[in-house]
Amino acid sequence: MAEEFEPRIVAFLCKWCSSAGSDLAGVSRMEYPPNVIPIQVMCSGSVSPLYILSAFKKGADGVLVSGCHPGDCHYIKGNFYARRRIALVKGQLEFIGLEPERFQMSWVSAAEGKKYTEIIKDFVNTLKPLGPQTKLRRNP
Amino acid sequence: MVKLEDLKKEATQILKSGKVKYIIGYAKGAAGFMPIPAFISDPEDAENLTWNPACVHNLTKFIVDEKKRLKKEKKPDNRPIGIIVKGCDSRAINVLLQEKYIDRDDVYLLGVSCEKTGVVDEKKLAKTLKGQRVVQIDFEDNGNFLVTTESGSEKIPAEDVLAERCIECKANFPVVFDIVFGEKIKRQVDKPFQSVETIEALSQKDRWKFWKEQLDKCIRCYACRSVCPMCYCDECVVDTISFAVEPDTSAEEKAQKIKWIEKSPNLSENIVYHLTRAMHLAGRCIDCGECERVCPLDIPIRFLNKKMEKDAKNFFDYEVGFDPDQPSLVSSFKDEDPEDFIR
Amino acid sequence: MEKILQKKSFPKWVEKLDAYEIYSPVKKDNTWSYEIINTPGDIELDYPNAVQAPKKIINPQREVVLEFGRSDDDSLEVTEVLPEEKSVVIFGVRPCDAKALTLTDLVFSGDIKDNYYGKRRKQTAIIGLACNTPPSPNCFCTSVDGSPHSEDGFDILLTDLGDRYFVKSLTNKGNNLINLGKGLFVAPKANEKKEIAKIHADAEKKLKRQVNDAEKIPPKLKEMFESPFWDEESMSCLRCGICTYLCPTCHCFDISDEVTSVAPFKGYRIRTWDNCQFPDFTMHSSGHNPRPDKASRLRQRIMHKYQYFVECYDHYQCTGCGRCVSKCPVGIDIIEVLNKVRDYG
Amino acid sequence: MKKKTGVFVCHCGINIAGTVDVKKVTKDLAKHPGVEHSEDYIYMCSDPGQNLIIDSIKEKGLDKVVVACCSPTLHEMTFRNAAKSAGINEFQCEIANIREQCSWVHKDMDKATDKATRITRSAVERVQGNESLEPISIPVTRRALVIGGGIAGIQAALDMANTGYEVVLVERSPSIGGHMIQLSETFPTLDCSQCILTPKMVEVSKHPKIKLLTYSEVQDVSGYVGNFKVKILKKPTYVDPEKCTLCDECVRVCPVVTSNEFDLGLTGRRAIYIPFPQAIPATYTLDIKNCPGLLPIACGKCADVCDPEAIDYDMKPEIIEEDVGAIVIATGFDLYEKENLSEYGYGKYPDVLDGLQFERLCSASGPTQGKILRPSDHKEPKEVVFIQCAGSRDPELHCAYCSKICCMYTAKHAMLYKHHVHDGQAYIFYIDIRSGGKGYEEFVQRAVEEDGVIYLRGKVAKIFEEKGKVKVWGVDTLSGKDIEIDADMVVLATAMRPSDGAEDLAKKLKIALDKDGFLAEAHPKLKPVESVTAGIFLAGAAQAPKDIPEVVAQASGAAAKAIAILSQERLFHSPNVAKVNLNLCTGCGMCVDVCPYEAVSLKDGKAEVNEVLCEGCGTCQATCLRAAIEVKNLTPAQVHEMITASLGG
Ligand SMILES: Cc1cc2nc3c(=O)[nH]c(=O)nc-3n(C[C@H](O)[C@H](O)[C@H](O)COP(=O)(O)OP(=O)(O)OC[C@H]3O[C@@H](n4cnc5c(N)ncnc54)[C@H](O)[C@@H]3O)c2cc1C
Ligand SMILES: Cc1cc2nc3c(=O)[nH]c(=O)nc-3n(C[C@H](O)[C@H](O)[C@H](O)COP(=O)(O)OP(=O)(O)OC[C@H]3O[C@@H](n4cnc5c(N)ncnc54)[C@H](O)[C@@H]3O)c2cc1C
Ligand code: SF4
Ligand code: SF4
Ligand code: SF4
Ligand code: SF4
Ligand code: SF4
Ligand code: SF4
Repeated sequence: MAEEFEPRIVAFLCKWCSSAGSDLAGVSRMEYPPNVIPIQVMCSGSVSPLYILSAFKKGADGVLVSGCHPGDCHYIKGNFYARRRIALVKGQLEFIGLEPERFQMSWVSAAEGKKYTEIIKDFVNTLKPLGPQTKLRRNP
Repeated sequence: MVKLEDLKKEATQILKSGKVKYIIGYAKGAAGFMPIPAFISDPEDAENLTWNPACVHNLTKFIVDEKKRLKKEKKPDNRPIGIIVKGCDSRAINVLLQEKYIDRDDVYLLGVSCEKTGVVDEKKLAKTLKGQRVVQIDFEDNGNFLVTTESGSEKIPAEDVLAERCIECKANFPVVFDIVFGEKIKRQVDKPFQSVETIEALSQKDRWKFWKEQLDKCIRCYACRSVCPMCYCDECVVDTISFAVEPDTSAEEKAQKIKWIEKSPNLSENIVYHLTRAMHLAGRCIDCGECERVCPLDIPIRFLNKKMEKDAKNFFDYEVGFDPDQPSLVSSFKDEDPEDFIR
Repeated sequence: MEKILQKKSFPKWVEKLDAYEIYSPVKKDNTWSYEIINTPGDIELDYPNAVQAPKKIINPQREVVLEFGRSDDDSLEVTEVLPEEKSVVIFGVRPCDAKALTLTDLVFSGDIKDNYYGKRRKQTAIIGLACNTPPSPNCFCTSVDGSPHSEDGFDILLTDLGDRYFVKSLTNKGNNLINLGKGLFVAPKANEKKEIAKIHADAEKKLKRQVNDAEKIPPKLKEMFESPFWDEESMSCLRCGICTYLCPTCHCFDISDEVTSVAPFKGYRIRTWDNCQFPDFTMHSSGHNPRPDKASRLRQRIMHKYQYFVECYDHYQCTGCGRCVSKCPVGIDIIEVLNKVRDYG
Repeated sequence: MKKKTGVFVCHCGINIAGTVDVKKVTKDLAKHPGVEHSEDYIYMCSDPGQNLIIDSIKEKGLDKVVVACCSPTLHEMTFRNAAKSAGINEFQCEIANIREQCSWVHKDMDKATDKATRITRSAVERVQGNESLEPISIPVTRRALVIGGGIAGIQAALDMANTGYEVVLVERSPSIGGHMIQLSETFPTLDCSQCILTPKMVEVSKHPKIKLLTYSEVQDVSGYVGNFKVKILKKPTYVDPEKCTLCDECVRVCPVVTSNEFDLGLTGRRAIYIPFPQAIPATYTLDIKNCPGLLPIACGKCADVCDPEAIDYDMKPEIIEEDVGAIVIATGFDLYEKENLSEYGYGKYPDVLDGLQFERLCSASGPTQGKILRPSDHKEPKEVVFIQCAGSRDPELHCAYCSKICCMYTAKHAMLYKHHVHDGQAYIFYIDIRSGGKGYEEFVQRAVEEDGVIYLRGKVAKIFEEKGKVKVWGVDTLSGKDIEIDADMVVLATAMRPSDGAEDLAKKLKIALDKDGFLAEAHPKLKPVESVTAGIFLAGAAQAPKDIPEVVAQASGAAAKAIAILSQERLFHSPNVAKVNLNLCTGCGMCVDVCPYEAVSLKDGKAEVNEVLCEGCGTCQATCLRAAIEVKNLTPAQVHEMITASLGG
């Protein structure tokens, strides 16, 4: 029997809120699927579109960018720039026909460990029926 | 109507007076009806200038070239360059100003009106004329072109052969100029993003099918990048083809050069190239359509930029090239920017 | 071997070639390109020349040459990858593009043998189509020792006679292909031969563009290396790769390693086309670039084709296909440039 | 140079090892390109664990270290220090978080092990791109600047001066004291405002460490934390305070009468004046706008009578330059103008006052010597209506925010009124009563219970004058009844707004304003006294409406924050800052636009990063189209490798 498809997600987490939030999930021992590999960045504002495209190209089935809630950015306004940039990237990815579910953005505060686990759980669940992401994945 | 004679007179005059170093304009090509970019420094040669619906090129690209040349010169001649700009080209000038790539007095702008029409799409024209060879094409009154072929002249409604970007053009009259030729006649544009909407209307599967086929064709000749006046980076982030190695570039820097895409012209690499380019043109592309025109494989890459333009307008109420003093699209934000896509 | 094939029998012949991978010009959107076809009906021989020459089949833009990786015991494993063995037929090749292959042969199958090119070349049969009317307004093959019915580089050359093709086999490979369609071919009659000669002679007259006295160009170029001419001519050049990538004779390549995975360490060594119009083509790691500007790069393109290659191989490295003229976004016109060179000074 | 990375995988007892096959991770990482050494241990953070790292670095000549363990927030410093003590740069050590991010949240051993391996590989890739860095060290100018001499500025200046640091206090009006000096008595204790403030003002004027510059404004500020350069414009007062003996002769001869701002127009003053008797500095000011003119001297009467020859018409504006290490802004508030309130008669009725005017009426030093008399006819008002939220909490027409202190001072006003006019009746229209604060609720209760103040919940629709009365039309929303009061006087608790010029000053200091125009704090909860710019702190009503206890607390907080800087000879700043590749930068200025700290500027057409200001957020990095700016040790190149390692491909 074929093994169940396990999507692989890359999550760009800002250091001060989302990464701290996911740490909190850890400290609180909230279980969530292991399909996500976190990459801590200083601020969601530092996530370049190239990071996202690159992750898809290197085989990510889903990409998450997560930062502080608006107004809570450790760097005051980085997440506002991120919000604009990500909206544009998302538009383009959908325009070329990538499944919109594969690219997500969220606000997760340092206290929202639970929210983080829910986001990951839901993400994995929506990705499973989609199967592997092959569109942007590098051809051998 | 633009009076070519007036244009030539002004050109001769500013060349004679030394007001400009040279003029970038259009002149007749060696073969066929398509004009070629001309660089005129002798007042006598101003006679060669031409202006007609086949003047498709966005000449501002050559201002960028000039800037690059000047940077390398020891004793640069910093006199302004005269340049002929259409509506879209003039918006490119505004973006270059906005990005401080040029100063306003680096250029002397000879604006030309696209009248009520715009420029021609060579391929559409060929189709309409079913293979007859065009010798000359001119503006006519009332939104028509006068096309002279080997077998005679005929009037064609411009709409039938207009370049796509002209059909969706927001301002077919220069938005910035020092002197302008021709009248400002606004053409009604009801659906400025119709082309994009046709793609958006496709199902996600069909959109992918469409782009997969199109982007698979790309041979990465980079003509789309090379022709674009906004693609002026000395080194493009997505590949190393123009790695700006300078004598002081350290070994570390060379080693660190990231391979965001590989040299292989594979679909995945092509997509990253094209999407990155689109992202990098967000809020900067003024839709001169040159990238698409030059593509030897007829890949409709303008769609990607147009989509970006549409999102910028709809999400952020941002329009490109009208105001050289506005902050750029991605280096600004508003509190009320949409975030319904964020969880 | 010379034969006549009725057009209506043409598909039957193609059907017999089922052991081959068959390429033919195909119209995709608005452009023509050489693609693998599935049924004989897909072959279209009434076409202007394709945007990309069939060079892309024999010398593909990307070729894997090695596979490498680290094995479990940490040793490096390297495997050579050679082109797949198969028999290929390309239909509808124009004389300029076929001739171009003979020029590339000089480079890749001369003193130094390139296995990849050689193998593909050997397993591919080229079936041409004489140009009864020039496929492009900028064709100038007759100026560079070519002709619309040149046989150089072909295994078979077809000439369109309306309802029939005149089929001329030029190699054993060609003979074999014709033999596969036994019964479909008949011998040409004498009047047909005359008809063919006339068609060929007329075709030459239909060419609109030319470079007269091309033989004067190589010696002239030799003196023009330092000339300001190149600066003037290249003013509008965009340094894009269209002219060279589309040229059927350009063959420069680059080799790079593409690592596909760090753990386990894996990747490919690939060879891709390279392009003398790209600034990094000659970039030294020191930062010095001997061809620092587009003037020197345009000069290189012209010099290579009309001087260095002539010196080395006694041929122009240009077959007059006119692609670079038609496709250059800013109208840089090699015919014009050559005429100017000839008359320079 | 070949990299020699050491990987140290921690079991954390069974915290990690219980879910992650630590041995496998260690083994897999040993084979990772560039890894020279890979080892696991039960408690890496313990002394033996740290020694194991130190010894391996020394023995194997490792130049990079990855510790796969708990969150970097816990032990990054520990392991960096260990790496440092072994002789390699602390920034050559990175943490792979395989506990909070992995072992604690997963159960499946195989999958968790795979994930831990990926996380660790990613950290290895990152560390291999790290540069060795030293913290950026900045010398500190150990003096401070305080802008604004209200209670906030005074408190902050005194706190810093008393700790031993020199303070330059800049006040734009002729005297310090701010609004508090105008108040009569203060809630909740009803002690006399001037009595508690004047000693502090005197202390300021006498303090050897405080340089007081009144009648002065900050013109320009450059530099950065620890090293600000400030230009201050000192306007001429035309009176030499050294010579002036406060004899008041000049005032007596001055022919000009103009409105007295200290009494909010309830009285007049001369063109030469002392703002109020206790003014600091104790001297006169010649108000040049109202003086008939100096050149040629049109009047000159004051100079004629001044025996000590303190009056000098030739006094010129002066630019004073000061170097300071920290700045406290305490520019306070002004009241939202009655003139904006159409429903209350645009401030044109003399018996409709604002809160500060009422304070002056109650004040013993005020225009009526503390008797409450109405301005129009100097009669004692028997019915007074107080209206709260005049201009506050009205997002449509006026200020959206709550002015916070009005509930309290209105209660105070009603009480003070009753204490002066025992047979009077005070009415208060209110929306809500917000009396959060120590003793505040009790204070309001006292007003109701002891002083019989009638609280009417509702809004006043209209005020107009009729037959010597101020008619107030309103509704009591509790009873639903329309209310009409023939009042003798109406007092509006108008909203507090940022003081004039706050916006301009914020621009000069490159700090942000909030949506209401108050100075924005760096974080609403955790950095309430910091501005977004390092080294610039906020105190008092300039940041938000607040009362004196809060102002003083915040001022002391700001002072403490400033002292934290001034107390050091050098400041150390994280070296993970942005750097520019000048060969690639085209000077488009997008990074300049996005940087939240104004750390980037354009110089000769290229971006330049001020490393002291840069916080390393990387926003510029994602914005720059040319990859010409990147943050050290988390560069796009490193992230690219991290992505590759995370995905294995
Ligand atoms: C009617 C009323 C009654 C009140 N009653 C009470 C009470 O009973 N109890 C209580 O606790 N609080 C009361 N308050 C609140 C109290 O007045 C304030 O909390 C306090 O005065 C704020 O002090 P501050 O120093 O922040 O501002 P301010 O007192 O406004 O002082 C700011 C100072 O900065 C100066 N300044 C402004 N801009 C500049 C500049 N650009 N450069 C240099 N100097 C500048 C101003 O001239 C002023 O001297 C009352 C307020 C009002 C309006
Ligand atoms: C339900 C609720 C919701 C809230 N929501 C918000 C909100 O949304 N936003 C907001 O800004 N504020 C909110 N607050 C207020 C906020 O929680 C407090 O302002 C803040 O926690 C107070 O911090 P503290 O350090 O003064 O006191 P505490 O958090 O109480 O800390 C005091 C510490 O001292 C220790 N301690 C006590 N006595 C001793 C002793 N004798 N010796 C040694 N240690 C001792 C205690 O164990 C405790 O750890 C909320 C409060 C509550 C009750
Ligand atoms: S011009 Fe066309 S083929 Fe060339 S790189 Fe651009 S999209 Fe690809
Ligand atoms: S992206 Fe294309 S349409 Fe836009 S400015 Fe560049 S060349 Fe013109
Ligand atoms: S000559 Fe024309 S096609 Fe060739 S590089 Fe220059 S612009 Fe491109
Ligand atoms: S140089 Fe131009 S004309 Fe000659 S073969 Fe190449 S593409 Fe054709
Ligand atoms: S954004 Fe990039 S190119 Fe523009 S000024 Fe900043 S560093 Fe330079
Ligand atoms: S990293 Fe952040 S703080 Fe530093 S210069 Fe860039 S945007 Fe400014």
